[in-house]
Amino acid sequence: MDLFNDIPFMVLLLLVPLMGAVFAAFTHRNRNNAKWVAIIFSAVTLALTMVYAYVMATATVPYLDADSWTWIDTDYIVISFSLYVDGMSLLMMALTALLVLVVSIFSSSESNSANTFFALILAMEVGLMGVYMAHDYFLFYIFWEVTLIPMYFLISGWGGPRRHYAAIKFFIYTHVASLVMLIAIFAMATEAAAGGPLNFGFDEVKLALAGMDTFMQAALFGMLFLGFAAKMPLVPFHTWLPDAHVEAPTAGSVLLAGVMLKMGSYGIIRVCLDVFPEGAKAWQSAMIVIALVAIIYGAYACIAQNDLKKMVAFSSISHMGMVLLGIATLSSIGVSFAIFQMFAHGLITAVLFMVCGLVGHNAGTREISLLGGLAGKMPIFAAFMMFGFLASLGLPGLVGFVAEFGIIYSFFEYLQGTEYLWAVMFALASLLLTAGYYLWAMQRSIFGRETDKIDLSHVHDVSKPEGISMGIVCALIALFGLMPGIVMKVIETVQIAGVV
Amino acid sequence: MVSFDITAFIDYVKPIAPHLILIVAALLAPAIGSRSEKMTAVFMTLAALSAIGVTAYMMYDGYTGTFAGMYSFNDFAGLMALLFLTVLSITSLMSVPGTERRRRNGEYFSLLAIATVGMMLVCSADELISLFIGIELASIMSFALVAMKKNDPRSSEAAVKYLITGGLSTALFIYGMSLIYGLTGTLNISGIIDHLAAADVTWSYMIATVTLLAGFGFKIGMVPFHAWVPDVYDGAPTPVTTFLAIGSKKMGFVVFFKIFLMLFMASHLITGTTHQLQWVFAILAAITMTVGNIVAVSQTSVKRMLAYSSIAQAGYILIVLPVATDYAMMGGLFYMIAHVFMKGGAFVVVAALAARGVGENISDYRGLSKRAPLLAFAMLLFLFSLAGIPPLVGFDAKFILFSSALEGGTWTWLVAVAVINSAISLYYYAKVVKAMYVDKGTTKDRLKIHFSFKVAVAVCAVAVVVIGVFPGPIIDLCGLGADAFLHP
Amino acid sequence: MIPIELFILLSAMLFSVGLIGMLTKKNAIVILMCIEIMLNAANINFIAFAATYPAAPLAHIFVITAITVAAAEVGVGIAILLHAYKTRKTTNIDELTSLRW
Amino acid sequence: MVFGISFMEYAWLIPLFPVIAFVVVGFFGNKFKEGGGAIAIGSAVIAFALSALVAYEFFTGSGDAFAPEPFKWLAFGKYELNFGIYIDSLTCIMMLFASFISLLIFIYSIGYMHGEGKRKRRYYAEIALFLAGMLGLVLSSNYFEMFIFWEIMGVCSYLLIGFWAFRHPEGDEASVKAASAAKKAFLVTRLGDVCFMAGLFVLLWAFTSLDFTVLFDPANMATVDTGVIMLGALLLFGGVIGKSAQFPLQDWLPDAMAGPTTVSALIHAATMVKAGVYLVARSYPLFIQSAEVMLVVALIGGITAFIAATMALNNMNLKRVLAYSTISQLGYMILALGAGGYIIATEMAHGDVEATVGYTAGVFHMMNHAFFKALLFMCAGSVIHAVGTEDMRRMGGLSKKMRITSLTMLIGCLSIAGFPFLSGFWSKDMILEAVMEPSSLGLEGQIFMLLFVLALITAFMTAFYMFRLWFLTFKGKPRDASIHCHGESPKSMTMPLMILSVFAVGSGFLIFLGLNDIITFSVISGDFVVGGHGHTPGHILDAILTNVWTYVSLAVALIGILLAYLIYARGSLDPSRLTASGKSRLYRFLAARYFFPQLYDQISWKLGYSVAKGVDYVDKNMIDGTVNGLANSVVGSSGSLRKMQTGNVRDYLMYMAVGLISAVIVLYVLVTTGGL
Repeated sequence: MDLFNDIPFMVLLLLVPLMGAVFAAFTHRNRNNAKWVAIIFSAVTLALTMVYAYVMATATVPYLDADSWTWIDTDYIVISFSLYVDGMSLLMMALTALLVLVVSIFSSSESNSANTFFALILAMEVGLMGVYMAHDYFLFYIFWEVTLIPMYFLISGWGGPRRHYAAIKFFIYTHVASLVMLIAIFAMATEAAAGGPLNFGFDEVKLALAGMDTFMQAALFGMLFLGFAAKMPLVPFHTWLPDAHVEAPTAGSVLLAGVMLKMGSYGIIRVCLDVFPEGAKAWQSAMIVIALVAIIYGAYACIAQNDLKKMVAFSSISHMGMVLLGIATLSSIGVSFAIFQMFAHGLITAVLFMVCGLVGHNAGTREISLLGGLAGKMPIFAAFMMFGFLASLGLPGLVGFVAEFGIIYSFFEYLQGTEYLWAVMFALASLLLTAGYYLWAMQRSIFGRETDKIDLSHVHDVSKPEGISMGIVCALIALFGLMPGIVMKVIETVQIAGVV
Repeated sequence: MVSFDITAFIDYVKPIAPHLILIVAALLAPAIGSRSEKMTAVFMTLAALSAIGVTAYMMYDGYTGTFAGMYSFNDFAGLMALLFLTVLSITSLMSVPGTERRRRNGEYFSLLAIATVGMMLVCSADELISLFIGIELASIMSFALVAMKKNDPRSSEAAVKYLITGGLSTALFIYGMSLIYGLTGTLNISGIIDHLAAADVTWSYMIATVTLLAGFGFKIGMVPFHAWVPDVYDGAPTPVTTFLAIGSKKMGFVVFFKIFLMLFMASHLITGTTHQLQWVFAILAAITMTVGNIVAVSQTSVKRMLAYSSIAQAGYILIVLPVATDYAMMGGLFYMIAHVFMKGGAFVVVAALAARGVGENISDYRGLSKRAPLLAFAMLLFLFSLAGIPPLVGFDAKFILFSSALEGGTWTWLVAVAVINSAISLYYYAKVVKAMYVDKGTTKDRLKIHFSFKVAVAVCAVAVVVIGVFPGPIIDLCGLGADAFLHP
Repeated sequence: MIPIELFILLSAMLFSVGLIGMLTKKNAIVILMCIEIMLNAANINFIAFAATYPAAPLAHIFVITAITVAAAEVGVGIAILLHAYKTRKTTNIDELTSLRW
Repeated sequence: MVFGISFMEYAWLIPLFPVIAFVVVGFFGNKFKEGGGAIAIGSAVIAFALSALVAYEFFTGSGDAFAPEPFKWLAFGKYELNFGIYIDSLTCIMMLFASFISLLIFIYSIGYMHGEGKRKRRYYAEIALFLAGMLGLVLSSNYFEMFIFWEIMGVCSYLLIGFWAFRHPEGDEASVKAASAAKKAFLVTRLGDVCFMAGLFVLLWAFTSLDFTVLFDPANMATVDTGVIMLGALLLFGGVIGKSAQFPLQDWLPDAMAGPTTVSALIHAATMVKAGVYLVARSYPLFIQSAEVMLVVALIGGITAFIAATMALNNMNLKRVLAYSTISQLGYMILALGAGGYIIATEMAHGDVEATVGYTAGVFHMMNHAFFKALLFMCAGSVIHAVGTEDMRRMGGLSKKMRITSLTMLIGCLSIAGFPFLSGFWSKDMILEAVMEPSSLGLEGQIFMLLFVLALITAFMTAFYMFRLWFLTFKGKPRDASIHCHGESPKSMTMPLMILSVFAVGSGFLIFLGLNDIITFSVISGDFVVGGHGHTPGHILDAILTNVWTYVSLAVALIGILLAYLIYARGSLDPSRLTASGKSRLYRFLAARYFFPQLYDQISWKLGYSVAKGVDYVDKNMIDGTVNGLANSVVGSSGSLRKMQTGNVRDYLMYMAVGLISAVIVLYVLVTTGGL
């Protein structure tokens, strides 16, 4: 449709949530206006994203859009406000837009400084959208860091009892990782500039570094990888995550696990693989080992957790390990399914964290040992929890299964003809462990004896906004699980240099 | 008959025209001050602004010239003059509500103006003598300024400490200058550079340069010559602290650039290798930023924390010296400009709060976001900018400065140290932010902030954001300055 | 003619005396005097070197300037010490340690 | 073509109706009477009717497998995963009996689940999905699709076994047990599923497709290394072991009795566990590529049949005994399929042309078992419904109060025990014959001889424990006064019993009415057709009636029945004499299920929780400890560095002097060494 073709979608997708954030911030603190501002603006953003997706799908070159404005043009440094959207970006943006809307609905009963709360959520959306669109390292880094601040405030302002510790740990830990990445970006730009002005454009840097020798590629790949790995997060750079999640408010957790972690894997695919194909090969084995360690380690850590939310947090580590496993195969199948898994995990983990938030809020505790038999009092909640857990453990017919099947298959294919075929067992074993901890947690929390350790007399079931928000995501989980082709069609168009 | 040629006279004094404006203002200030302190402050601000206008016009005009063979005006001097004049206007603005000084005294503004003149003279000095005069002018005025809180024992203690350590620094660099003169036989700075760049590093060379280094290192708060900084910043009246932090420190850097940066670049041209002093500077830079940041972590007073953070920031700017490229010089200038607004803004906020009886401890800032939302938000911007969070100016500054250091690969480790420090710094900045935004305060009373503070804060906040988002023009300006400085 | 090394030695000794005095004395006024000694060490250097570089007479100007500046500095310094004495009743710098850490 | 419509084209509707029922009941069930039970039943009726039409169309057609162009579900790289339908005789039989028995169970549920209140909605939704899963599985045109339905059934069984995982009518203890049983069922079968998935990987990699039409094409098969196929087949069989509760993963099934009895009937008779057997039958073309695989299959089947039967001997729980018997009978089926496949595999290698009855026997027994096991479970359900306990020691003398139930259950017992001319008799003897067939083949022949002996002993034990069950329940005097029998169950429950008992008696005769032609498997090897036809009804009858082993097995079964009668009905033999009053080691060994539960627990504890605790320790203390340690060291050094700022200006001067001197020294070192 020509109607939509002239709309500057990319800029609007940054501006609309930004405007929303400003509006929300200026609504009255004690009235309920902020949530409507948040819901409306995030809904508009989502609608824009959907229209944009439609426009991109019907474009002559499907799923590819780029635009660039000169921003800083000096003798020493050249930076452009460069945006670029391909299938992977689009998916992540759609996920962001969706989850922001969902958490806005979910948290609509938030009454503690609601204006700031929703402003932060929308500000977060700006940052996330920016990260997934930026095509200039300067811009990319800016948005990357911008996401930290709202999250820091969300955790430290609306979090649990140890929120200050968790928030500052999150902030500094991920900031350090970003800075490591920043050094790598400097090094890349300096290397690419070769004495001329530093140009931070993705394409310019990639072009200039094309003939770089393997050692330098591997070194820069390693530094960037370190930055991204802490974001994903991969073992052993993960310890900020469980703390952050345990203390974060539900909206924060959903966005953190749903889309923020994906920034790491997005970066690995977009930057590491694309710019340093040789470096990727040099790091391939290491990446595989790290991925497997993360998968197994995360799953085992889940088993030992007593806090439901902490368990879900560790499960994120395990599942993001799965993403890296797909990436590490350096095959188009692996990377495609890694992107798929990013999308799938974003949806699933949103439900999981909403469920955890609900149990914490409604039952007053998330300690599994204090819970039990909740399904009797909260049947709808139990159904959502079961759905989320089953989706996360890779139940066929739901979106998580497709991703895991594809990733493990790509890994299996990669191992063919090597003597390490047995390594696929670790990936498969994780499926079993994952099922184990989820089922065990359900057995102890919602099934069995109705707990007498907490007062269940005032416990109520899922409220309407909560049900709607979780229902939307659950429906999508089932939809994309049954028809993964929709997503795959988008992913197929993604072109990454280091992938065969 | 001696005819007085007015145009010839104007041409003659044109290189020091901005200075003259300030000197005249300084002479008039006590007269006005006896009537109304508020008026003096406004007068001094206007004087600074008019000097800014003159300087800007001269730069726009592309004017270069030399006064008495001692002071030359070029883009660099103009840029730095603009910087110091901005500092002066911010300081004057925040001195309007003189709650920290009991008596009306216009001489306070005179001292500020004269100190600024001294700093500006340093920037345009071509000779060691003019350099020395400029430094001493600024220093002696600063000694007096620190003692301005007349009945406050802390103020006088700070002044004593500043005086004694400052005296030692004066003695050190003047002794160093004498040795340099002995080595080179000239007091002209470019002559000295030419001599030193070609000379072998002998014992006297070493002692001469190191005493200079120590003497000027004192000014910028370089570790281990930094120990006065926290005490003096803490004890001095907050406007003076601001002046010292964002003004007189820059003067120290200008001297470093004039002598050492030029020396390194000249020596690099001749020998093609890294000068040994560059390593000394690199080590000192690393130590400076590390000590500054680490000690800042455990501070409970905002002012003192900002003082340590000043030390750390000086450590970052010191990166320019070992790297010694055009790009690094530009980055250093950019960082100094950024520092004026972010650190200046932070101090203005502290002063504004102190003026309304809010203490200087971090715990006193609890719940500030409810009591003074805009001020708290501005403080948040300044602190995050200092921490290097995009898209604020502090980030751009670090981005440029750190990225400059990677060329050649020699100083990558220094960037790594800087980056780790930057992460540590986030901790103590965030502590204040947390107190303001997350913690619940004991009271929710709104704070009425004086108008002139508002103006000063607004100027700084706007600068922090606007330059942060559109650094291009300032980068160009710094590039011009660096070019004029390095390739006269 | 007296060899220049002796002048340098003298100035170095003066400088050291001043430095050591600064490090060991407690009375602020004595410390100010030590600073003066160190400044004078530099002045001696200038004059001595000026003799070897007759082509560059600016050194004398430097010395005169330095003396003037030192006088100003001492003036301000004494004022500050008086001020301190007024508020703290001491010029012993070991007792001026309320600003620390 | 029926009514001019090709129903085979629309076979995909068969699982769709139960899915629709699942959605409708799941969301709106409470708006209907009985929690939407009628909708579930309706969907089963439609599914059965459609199945019948499709089957009719198929059997009147050419007999070639019907596999229309599948829907391209997901394409990646050179691979394609499809969704489609694949109809052959096996599919038809499976979907017919699955939908039919499910339909009966659904109807039975109306009575059995009447008292469940609002939870009925959940129940009917889940069993509808369960049925959909089974029908989807049998109609699948490829392994991937099959795997999806396989897992859907798995999750349904999880939900249904755990139906009473909270607010159990018998109290909290039972809830806890149900929750644990559900988890165990899911996890143990998931272990098999993971193998299945690995098998999918192997096959997908080897064939670049998982469609049966591609995989079973001899031309494609020839291009793939036999070892790869063997690996794939073994991994698929791993899935079977989990799903069909074969040794060593059999232990989840007895625990799964924690669910409602209808669910047990559904799982054991019509769906779920049959899926495993179906998978073996479906994958015959792959499995027969290697005799070794078939030997493994037969061995696992034989061992399972035997040990499960032994466990049933001394169990006192009505449903558990039936559960063990299910495992045992599944073992039989697997054994038959394995033995038959072994013959085909070796014959293909040698080029001999000979018929085998193994495939037919296995599938035939699966069908018969579906009927009589459904009957048995529903009878047991009727009993439990009436007396409110599953403990046989507290029952007794129920035949007077529950005439229909006791009579139909007797028919079921006779059938499973292999009483002549009931359905179980025919299929069991065919199995024994099938196991006997390869026993003439060298070394492996001896293994099959052993398996045959095991199967024979199993037949004896089956007869014994089934009648032990029947006598304990229905004969003698009531042993527990506190148990009050409500009398016969309602019509909705007894009707299905009577219908099923007809089938339990008569389904065996189908083999003489053309079923033998339908259940055949043949493969073309070189110029020969191996396996397939040659079993005319007369041949089968002849083979069974003239075979001496038929009479031996019959005698063995009769002895078993007699023994049970003597011990539990007449009381002339005291069982405690045999078991040393339950204290003998063997007795305890059997009662403890060969210590399998402990083994599972130990493994999951050691490999799961202990390692997890270790990981958690490492995470908290080492990894996070390092992070916090770094942070603390910064804060700590801050605290100490800060003390340098003493406030005394003389110290400051000292720092400056020291700094000056050190700077000179550093510079000197740098100069003399020529820089770093």
